[in-house]
Amino acid sequence: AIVAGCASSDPAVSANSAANSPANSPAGVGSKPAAVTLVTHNSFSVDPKVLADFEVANNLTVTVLAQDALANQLVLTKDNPLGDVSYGIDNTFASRAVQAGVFSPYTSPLLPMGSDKYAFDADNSLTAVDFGDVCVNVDHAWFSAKGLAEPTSLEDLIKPEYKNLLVGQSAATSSTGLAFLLATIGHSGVDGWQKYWTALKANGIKIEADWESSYNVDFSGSSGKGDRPLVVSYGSSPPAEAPPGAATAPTGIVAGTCFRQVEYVGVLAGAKNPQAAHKVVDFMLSPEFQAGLPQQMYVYPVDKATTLPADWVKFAQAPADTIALDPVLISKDRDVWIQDWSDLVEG
Amino acid sequence: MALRVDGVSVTYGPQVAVDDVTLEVSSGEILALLGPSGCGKSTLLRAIAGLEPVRHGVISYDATDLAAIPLHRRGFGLMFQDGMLFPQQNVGANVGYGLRVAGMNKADQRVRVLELLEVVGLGGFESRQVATLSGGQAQRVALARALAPTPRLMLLDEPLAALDKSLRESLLIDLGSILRTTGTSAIFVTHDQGEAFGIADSVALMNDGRIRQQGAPREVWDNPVDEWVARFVGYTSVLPASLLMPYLSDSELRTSVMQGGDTSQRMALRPNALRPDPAGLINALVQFVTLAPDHALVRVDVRGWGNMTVLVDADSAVAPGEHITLRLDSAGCALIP
Amino acid sequence: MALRVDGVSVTYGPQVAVDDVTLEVSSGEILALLGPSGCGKSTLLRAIAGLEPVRHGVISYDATDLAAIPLHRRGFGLMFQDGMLFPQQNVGANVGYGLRVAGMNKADQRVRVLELLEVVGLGGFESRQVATLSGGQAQRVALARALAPTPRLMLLDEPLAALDKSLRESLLIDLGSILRTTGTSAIFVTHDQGEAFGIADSVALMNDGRIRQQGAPREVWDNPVDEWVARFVGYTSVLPASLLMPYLSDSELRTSVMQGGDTSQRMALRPNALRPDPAGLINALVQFVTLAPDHALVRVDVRGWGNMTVLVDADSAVAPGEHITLRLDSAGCALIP
Amino acid sequence: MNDKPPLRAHPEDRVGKLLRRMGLVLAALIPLGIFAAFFFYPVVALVGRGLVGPGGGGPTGIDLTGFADVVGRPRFFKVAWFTLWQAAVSAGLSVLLGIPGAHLLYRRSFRGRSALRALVTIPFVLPTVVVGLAFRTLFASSGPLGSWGLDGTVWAILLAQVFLNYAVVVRTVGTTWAQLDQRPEEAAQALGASPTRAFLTITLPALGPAIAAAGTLVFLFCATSFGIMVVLGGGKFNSLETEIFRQTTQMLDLRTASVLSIVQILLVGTVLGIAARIRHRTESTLRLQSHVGAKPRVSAADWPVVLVTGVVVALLVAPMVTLLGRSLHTETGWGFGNFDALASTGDSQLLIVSGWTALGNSASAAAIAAALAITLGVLLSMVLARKPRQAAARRSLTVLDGFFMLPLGVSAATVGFGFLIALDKPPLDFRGSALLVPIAQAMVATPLVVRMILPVLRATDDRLRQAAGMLGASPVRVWLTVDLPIMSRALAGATAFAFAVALGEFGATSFVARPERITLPILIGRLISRPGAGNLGMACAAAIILAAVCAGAVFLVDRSVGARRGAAGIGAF
Ligand SMILES: Nc1ncnc2c1ncn2[C@@H]1O[C@H](COP(=O)(O)OP(=O)(O)OP(=O)(O)O)[C@@H](O)[C@H]1O
Ligand SMILES: Nc1ncnc2c1ncn2[C@@H]1O[C@H](COP(=O)(O)OP(=O)(O)OP(=O)(O)O)[C@@H](O)[C@H]1O
Ligand SMILES: Cc1ncc(C[n+]2csc(CCO)c2C)c(N)n1
Ligand SMILES: [Mg+2]
Ligand SMILES: [Mg+2]
Repeated sequence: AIVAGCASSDPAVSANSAANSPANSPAGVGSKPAAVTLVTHNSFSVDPKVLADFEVANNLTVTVLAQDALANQLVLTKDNPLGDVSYGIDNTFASRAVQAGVFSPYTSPLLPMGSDKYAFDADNSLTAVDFGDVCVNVDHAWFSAKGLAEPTSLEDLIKPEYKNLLVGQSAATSSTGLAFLLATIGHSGVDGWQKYWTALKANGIKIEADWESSYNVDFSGSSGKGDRPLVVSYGSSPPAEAPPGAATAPTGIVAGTCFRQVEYVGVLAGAKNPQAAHKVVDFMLSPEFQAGLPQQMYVYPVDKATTLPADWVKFAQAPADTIALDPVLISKDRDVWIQDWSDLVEG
Repeated sequence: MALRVDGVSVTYGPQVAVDDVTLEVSSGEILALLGPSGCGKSTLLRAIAGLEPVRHGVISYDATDLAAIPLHRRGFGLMFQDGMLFPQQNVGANVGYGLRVAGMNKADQRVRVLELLEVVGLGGFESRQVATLSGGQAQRVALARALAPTPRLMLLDEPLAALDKSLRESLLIDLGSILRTTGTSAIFVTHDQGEAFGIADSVALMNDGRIRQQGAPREVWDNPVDEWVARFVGYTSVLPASLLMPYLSDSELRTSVMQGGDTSQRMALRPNALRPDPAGLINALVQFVTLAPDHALVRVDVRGWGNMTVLVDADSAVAPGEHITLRLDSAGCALIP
Repeated sequence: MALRVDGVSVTYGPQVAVDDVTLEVSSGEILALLGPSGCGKSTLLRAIAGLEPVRHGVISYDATDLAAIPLHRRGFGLMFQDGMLFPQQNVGANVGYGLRVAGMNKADQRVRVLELLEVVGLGGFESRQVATLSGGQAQRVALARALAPTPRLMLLDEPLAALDKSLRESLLIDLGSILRTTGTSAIFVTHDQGEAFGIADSVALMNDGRIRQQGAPREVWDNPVDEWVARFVGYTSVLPASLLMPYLSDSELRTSVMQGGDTSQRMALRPNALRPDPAGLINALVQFVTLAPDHALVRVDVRGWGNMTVLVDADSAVAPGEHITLRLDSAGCALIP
Repeated sequence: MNDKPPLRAHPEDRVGKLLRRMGLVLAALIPLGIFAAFFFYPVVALVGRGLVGPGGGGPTGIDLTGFADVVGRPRFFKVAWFTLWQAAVSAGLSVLLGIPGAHLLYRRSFRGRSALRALVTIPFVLPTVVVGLAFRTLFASSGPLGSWGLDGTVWAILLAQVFLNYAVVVRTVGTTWAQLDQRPEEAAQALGASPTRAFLTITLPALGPAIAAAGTLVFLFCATSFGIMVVLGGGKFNSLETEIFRQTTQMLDLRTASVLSIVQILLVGTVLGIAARIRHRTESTLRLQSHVGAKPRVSAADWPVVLVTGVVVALLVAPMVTLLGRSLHTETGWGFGNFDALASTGDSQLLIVSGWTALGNSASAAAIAAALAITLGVLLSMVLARKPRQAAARRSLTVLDGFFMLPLGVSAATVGFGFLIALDKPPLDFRGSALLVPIAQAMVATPLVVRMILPVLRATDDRLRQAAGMLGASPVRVWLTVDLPIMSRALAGATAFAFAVALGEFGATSFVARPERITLPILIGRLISRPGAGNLGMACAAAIILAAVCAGAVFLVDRSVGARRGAAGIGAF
């Protein structure tokens, strides 16, 4: 009751609060909007107008709960879930939550719009909404100034000419760090990645615990003007570095190093309002929501038909061949990998 | 009977600070409490105030056991030995504290505060910060603060100790008249026996946690119950009465010594018991002379008696090594039972 | 000349607490500083110790200006009026503080601490927490602490105020002999004129920030320089000398009054200046009697003179309303220049 | 005649006695209840999850094998030891540097003192991630102080922690020091002790409880610091806190996390116990005086203190200047573009609310949290300041004292997760409630309030209270007219501090803040985790705003307390 009460007082999120006139309410539902709670991560963002339209159209009040460490929270609270529907869990953590029985399957009628390509499982426990890549980013200016060719693959990164140029993150504490580890595992195989990392380490990779520090301080292509021209970051980072109106971004991605992260939405088992939860899933696959994803959250919409913003077209073409890893495999071995990685690289 | 302290003991851990004390202060009476440093005077006052838990015994006021009455409802005033002014309030606010608490109206408060400051000789000090007061000024503020709410029983712990003689004398008179006109009972601790004499209706002498003697000042001074009391109230020597008998001129005292009949009876002498007298029968050798503003004390050796102290006029010229003769003046003698 | 205070003033904001004071204390001399509450005694001591900035004037010791010497290097001992014991340290540690600072070895420290505690009558107290001391005990610890490092100049602010008479007397004797055997100069503030008389080589009377008179005790008592000093040292009335002349028997005093020749000359009288005498020529009406342990003060009215105080023996029976005759005793008289 | 009514035992005396007793019990029970509900219960619930049943799942009883497992790992000892020593060294350094600062800022007067006091308080509220980045920027080999070679070393961590906590020492020690009677120190000097020696032997022990309190706080902050450890530790330096975070969020290994949490609580508890002992041993009734005349002005003799403080302030200012530089640096040159961008919800649509709205959220949450923390802290201090005669009662107070410090020593992740699983049912159905943010903030601010007020209350001579009681003041009145004024200075300081803490709180808030009610630190955290100079610039601008608001609040409180000192005493005509 407290949740709903507070939510309805805030126009930014529950735009429907004032719009409960009979004219706006579908017949038979009654004038009072139903409440639905969306549990998501701290980076969740939606155009308030788009959300308001959705609420009015469906006579719903959406309460957004943004939480750190989403996967773990969902698992911990599965007996008395925080809300009805959750967005934001990704393929590195999804299977853990699904196995714990956090989600109740739902097949959206809008699936064919492209989401099926990233389907998590046959039951549709989760529905893919968007994806992004974690890639090595490169500072173009640095390489051209040095007259050195930019690396193009993971293999390049262990070559002597690229010694001491890369900064990454700890797989144990950072999600980009983990994604990059998974990329190397996808590339070198479950047996070969340790050899690759040994070489990477010998070639002077610098590891920070967090993305913020490595990108903002060590990377030469960011405003921090650090001394490393290669950084493990998001595929969507380069547009953010382009000054307004620039024709090219000062940074780019090393296409062969990308690991694809898919973000899902799912209906929480034990939802108080599953119907509304289903509507939220549908909403996230809707063209209106999908179109806002690049601007709002720096990710690619799963719906191929979505038109990307101009600077994305210019700077941030999604790499064609990304490294992918079976979520089930990830879920099974991730902890061991992290442990081994930690022993190998940090220990 | 206003205050009754009945078999009261107060202990600090193993140490007994107040030991089975019984005391009475009747309504309107002023009791002076005297005793050496550390004998338990402050502790007794604190116990009566309700600040120190009583180990044994009962303290009652108007026949009401005080144990059940919280200290702020007792209506007693207590002036601490070291003032304990509220550091964050100025002089006026300190003095007016009890009045504010009692809900007196502002204008009356002001009148009373100014009046009391005038009494203690601190007119014009009301807005001074207490940290800037001299020792004696702070003590006077504490006194004024304790007096302001006209408590039914005042407990004063050396209220005038830090003051010079003339101020002490004038304040003593004011204090006495304030207490008497308001019919306030009081117990006050003092080291100054003149002070005790000056305003007390009754004095209690305390030693080692116990009351050794209580009575009217004259009574106590003239008839100390034991050697300790005698010495404490200013008798400088105690000798077997038999030794002094031959020199006693006063018939009354002679008679009472005779009546006692007891050879172990002793007599206490003040410095004024021995007077230089060319016709005196007591031969003494002057050892040294201590001058005071208006008299001198001469330490003499009397064969068979030992060292004695003799009061002489300030201008009488005696010098160490001189032989003088003395007579015994019964005014300075007291028989110890 | 050990200490020289030369034209020193100390101010607190607009208030002048010490006003152009000049004082001298020669080596080994004990100076008693007397004055009413708030007159600036503690402030003067603090200024000499180096705790209060001097507004004007110079304080020097052995001809060295002290201005540049920080207080801890002056080698002066200071006993604060309210003890200022270190609350975190026990009695022994408090007393031994100055010894530790001076780097004395542990064993010697212990010996000296125990010795001093014995002197102040607190043997066995060395491991007591200071918060558990009685007022007088705390004061004695403070005294022992100040004495321990045998400073070259002791500044004592009412060292014996909180003590009973007999303890005060015995401590005064000990204090005097400690100071004299170590040749220590000292300034001590006291409210007890007997005390000042007892050990001081010299007394200084202070009022309103100024030194009104300095000299040997006898000298000051016998020859007060003005009416204020006279009253402060115990003269109870001041009258035109011409009024008293007829009753003066003492030739010396008569002569000096005559020599003065000045009709505006005044004479100060102590209570012992007027003595009940059946043959006396002064007629007085008894107003009231104040008893003290070994004497009585009688307030009388003498026609033309006003109220006078008369010292009588404790046992002489005079009652208010009675007419008595008095004679003038030159021992209690002083001519004011 | 005396017009007092006859003295009779009233029935209400009994009630009064009962009420007084109960009042104390209530004063203890209210905070106890709130802490139980919003701290202990959630933490126990979460830790319990990790220990009940295999893998923290099933209901098959308590499973303690995790301990052997976790404690058996060599990494465990490394991490535990590092946690302890780095926190101890940071606390030691902060105390060492903070004491001269407290002297200069609270015992001396000079122009701009209030401003300087506010300035040194700023670092405390800066989000740790921002601080971490500022230090890395300074120390990175390409940075202004790169030549010092501190990047990636433990020194960077220690310095950043001192940077954050200098104000804790300065303020906690300073507020006590400001009221300390200097005459015992004078007495020591009169006995031949040099000023240094007098300070070391007399003043320092008198400040002991305050120093111990400050040291304890800094130790706790550093033992549980997360942002600094992550940003500056670079994964090489791991503390129990980062390890717990890693186990809960990356490994989803609740069992290990629980074991680590328990270890953390035990270690922290042990240190708290030791600190409480030190505090107790050094505690004594001090002569505290409010409203003494003006403090002496800085003089030539103060040069060592001025020197040390000058160096420290320079070190404090350097990272702040870095931040300021970043906030003013935009893609189009120098200017206030980042601040303007904050005012809108941003081009990126990243911000659901504008910087100003977030600031408003922060301020209102912090105000509620500060009010709550002050209320609870004062209630607790009243109880803890008592000096009962019975040894048993004294011991239980000591335990209680340590108990309420625990919120500072428990991982924010543990508390945050605990909230989620524990506060999900009526009457504690608080998940997602807007009140949860200030409550969470109050849980960490309350111990701070207690630590700042308690030394002053404990040092107050009981006889002052007794004097008031003898003048007829009821216990409540005694408290209002004696205790309250005496602690007013510390209380004002604590209020400013509690507000600052709440303003800057990130850990627990990040678990419970609702998107539309996000606070400025959360907003900063979000901005900083995005690429692009604009976002970083906006994050720095937001941090500057946070700093300015904090400094402003602290400045105002300091000034208002300072101004009151000159006025006539409380209750004067
Ligand atoms: N810090 C201060 N600020 C302002 N006035 C002060 C301060 N300290 C003392 N005074 C005033 O200066 C005068 C002298 O004070 P001092 O303490 O020297 O007096 P004293 O002679 O020692 O008196 P007492 O015998 O009462 O101790 C007093 O009137 C006192 O009120
Ligand atoms: N808190 C305490 N703990 C232990 N002993 C104490 C405590 N308070 C006082 N005492 C001791 O109890 C005895 C009586 O102390 P009290 O203060 O009553 O003495 P007093 O008669 O007032 O002495 P003074 O004239 O010196 O003030 C003293 O020996 C003192 O040391
Ligand atoms: C090393 C270290 N890290 C963080 C903070 C910031 N901080 C401010 S208040 C508070 C208490 C709980 O939020 C904390 C931890 C600090 N001072 N020291
Ligand atoms: Mg006493
Ligand atoms: Mg004085």
